[in-house]
Amino acid sequence: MANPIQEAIAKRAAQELEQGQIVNLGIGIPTLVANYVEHNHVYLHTENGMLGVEDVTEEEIDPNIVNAGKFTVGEAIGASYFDSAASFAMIRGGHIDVAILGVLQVDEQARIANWAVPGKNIIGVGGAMDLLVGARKVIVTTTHTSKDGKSKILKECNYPITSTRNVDTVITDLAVFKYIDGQLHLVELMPGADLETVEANTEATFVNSLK
Amino acid sequence: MANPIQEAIAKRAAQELEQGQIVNLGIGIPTLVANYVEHNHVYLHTENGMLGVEDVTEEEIDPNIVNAGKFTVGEAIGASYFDSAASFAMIRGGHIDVAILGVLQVDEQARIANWAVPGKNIIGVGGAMDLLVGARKVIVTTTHTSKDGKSKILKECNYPITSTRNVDTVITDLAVFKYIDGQLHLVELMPGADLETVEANTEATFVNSLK
Amino acid sequence: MKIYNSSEEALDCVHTGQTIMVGGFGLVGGPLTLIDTLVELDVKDLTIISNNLGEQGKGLGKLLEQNKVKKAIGSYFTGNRDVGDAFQRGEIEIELLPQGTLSESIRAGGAGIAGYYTKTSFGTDLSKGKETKVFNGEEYVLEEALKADIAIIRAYKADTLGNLIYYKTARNFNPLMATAAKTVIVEVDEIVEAGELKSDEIATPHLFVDRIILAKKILTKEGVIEHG
Amino acid sequence: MKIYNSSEEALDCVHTGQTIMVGGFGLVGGPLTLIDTLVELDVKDLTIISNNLGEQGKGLGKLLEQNKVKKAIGSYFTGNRDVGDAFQRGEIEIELLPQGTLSESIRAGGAGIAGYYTKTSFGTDLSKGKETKVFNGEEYVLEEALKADIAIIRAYKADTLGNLIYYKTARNFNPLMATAAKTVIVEVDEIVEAGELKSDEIATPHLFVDRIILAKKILTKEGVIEHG
Repeated sequence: MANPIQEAIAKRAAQELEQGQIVNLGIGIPTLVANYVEHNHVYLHTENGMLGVEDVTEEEIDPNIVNAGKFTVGEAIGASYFDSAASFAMIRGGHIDVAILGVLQVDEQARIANWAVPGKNIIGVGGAMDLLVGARKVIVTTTHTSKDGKSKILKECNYPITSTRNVDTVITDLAVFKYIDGQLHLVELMPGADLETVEANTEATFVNSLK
Repeated sequence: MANPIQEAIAKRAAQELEQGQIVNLGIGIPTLVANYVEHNHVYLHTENGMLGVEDVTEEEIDPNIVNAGKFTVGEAIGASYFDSAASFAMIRGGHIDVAILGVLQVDEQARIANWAVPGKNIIGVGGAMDLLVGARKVIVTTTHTSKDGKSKILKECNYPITSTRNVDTVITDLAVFKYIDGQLHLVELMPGADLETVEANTEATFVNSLK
Repeated sequence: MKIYNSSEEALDCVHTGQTIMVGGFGLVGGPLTLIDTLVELDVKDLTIISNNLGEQGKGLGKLLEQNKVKKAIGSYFTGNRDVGDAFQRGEIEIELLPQGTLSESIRAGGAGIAGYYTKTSFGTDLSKGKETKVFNGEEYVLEEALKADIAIIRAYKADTLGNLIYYKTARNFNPLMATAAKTVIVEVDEIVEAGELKSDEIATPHLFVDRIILAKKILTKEGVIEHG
Repeated sequence: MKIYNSSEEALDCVHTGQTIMVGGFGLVGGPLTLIDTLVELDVKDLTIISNNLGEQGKGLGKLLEQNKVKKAIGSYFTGNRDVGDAFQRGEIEIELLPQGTLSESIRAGGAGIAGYYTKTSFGTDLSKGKETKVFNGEEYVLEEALKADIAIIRAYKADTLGNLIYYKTARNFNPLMATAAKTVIVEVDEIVEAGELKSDEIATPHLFVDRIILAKKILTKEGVIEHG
């Protein structure tokens, strides 16, 4: 079970989704978004080769139906399967309406870093770069600060960026930002958060667009 | 029903095929090759998207099963269907053992012309160029001379060439040539033909390799 | 995805100047109902991407007859002499592509690939003016992706979500074109409930499909017949 | 195509220095029987093309442990820290590709496409040193095809001709790798008579397949079990 902070972020991200959209959920917090999506509201795509991801009960588990995080999932009515090249053709070709991704850092141009940490011995990228260039809309989810209290919303990413593309929406445990006309706009405070906390924990310059 | 000359060429071409090969037959004389192939000897591929082409009886005709010439064909046991991109991926990717193609001209480098006639108002190329670059072996079939008696085996093609690739075997109503080490070799006379007739009707220089 | 009652309504998004992909290899797999409606529309200056352009005065050939075609991109116009004639008279532009390049470029258009290198057509008249590049000592031609505003295609069955399956060689260009156009309009022989098509068998997942109609023209052994 | 009785015989064509593609996304769709035999072979200096490289000491991870891997080309080695460690020590080369680029490059290898332009990775560390080109005002990266000497893959069912179908998300890289290697070796859950697989449903036509064995290791809810 994920922690309440992650659940709150996932729940808020789910509210961004519109009826009938094709949505790809990344590993981590984004995976939890599935728990807050109403049945038949959106269609979940997973880049390992499936459209129509659904929750699965313990009894129904099929070990050969997994999502991009290699967790077993269920098959919605009308689901389909395809090979990895076809799956990424959908992604790069602009056929995915929304990608929700986890990030390590976001900068004030809404560029993200989520695949490599300098000095760390972990080598992997998966589908992150493809989703960033291909999805019509990208929403990223993250805790606002790292475990040692440093802001993840930076002036400039100091980890390697995942794409030159600017994401559309950033959702953290403290706030929701939209990237509009070249600037990050604070559009919403998460429940329990206040402006001072957001300001204190955000290195990036942003426009206060709270209503 | 095709004429006996075409049938003889097709019959001879069929003898070039080996057990288990994947074979693509072009429009015209090559289509007739199917009549001389033993059951289960080879697997016929057609570039519009089918592996496992077979003869069809009048009663069994399905209008949605056609070959590259848009003629209805039958479905062999174990046949499969695929889209045009997948079909040409097989061709370009080197997965077709033999292509048998009709030609308008062949030159002494065994390059062929079979898609355009200068001054003629017909615009089309189809799969010819792909088959030439992709098939492991290319056999071409043609009458040795045009209707007005001119040689089709030329020093150099004067119609636009189909590929810079040299074909492997040329089969006409008079002779069989193989292209070996940069030269056309006459390896066989067709039934009823003699060397003098072949020489008189062949503009291209060739090596006499008759045994 | 929406199911439409008529091909007229399904084609209400077609406008002058658009690029339209049309599936099928001759009559086989062609969206015969949609083509018949398309040729009746009051639009012009179309760019048509299709393997062939019908026959003289038939199918897409009618569009040409009515001077509605600005440019044709395809592989085999041999079956319609009007194409060559119109080209000679300077009435239409023609982009002739090898069939493998035509199909691969459409796939590329749908797959976010801007261009690719193929050996096909290297050293021939069809690669004149195209960039080339050497890979492992062999020469390749750069070909660019094809995309369209509209694709009209034929499938065998659709489910109510818009998933499609195809039938035998009627598949041809249809699944490719389904990926490469902004609006994808499909005519099908049959519409079934979601869940009735096997998940491993679906050839075109519903995310590609915008509009569906039931076919009113079906290709049979006896030719094209009206239906329903 | 030939059906083999054992994975040892089916893999007798594997030699030192070869490039080997291995299907699967983690355990799902992995050729588990063939991998277990592969790691026992007396070969080295292999280039492995696979999305990931097993886990520490498991599956393909064993090959690495035994110093048989010269180079790994893949997208997600995160699950096996040995990969990063071996790379740091200079024991293996790594080519890290975005997952879409990995799969597209394998498809290209099988399809006679030498290279292609994708937006993916433009402006990031992963496109350093790669050619770029502008199409319609947008920057693309040139990626080259991947091919192999051997592909070992998993399918669900084969027929006696070698036609294959796949099961659910166990499909992943398998049909792509089936097109891109000189020798394609497949393990399947079941072999049926030719004609038993529906012609419109066959995902890999038999022309791609060289050798088939029946799987002895199957992924179940309870983990990987021996079978047969």
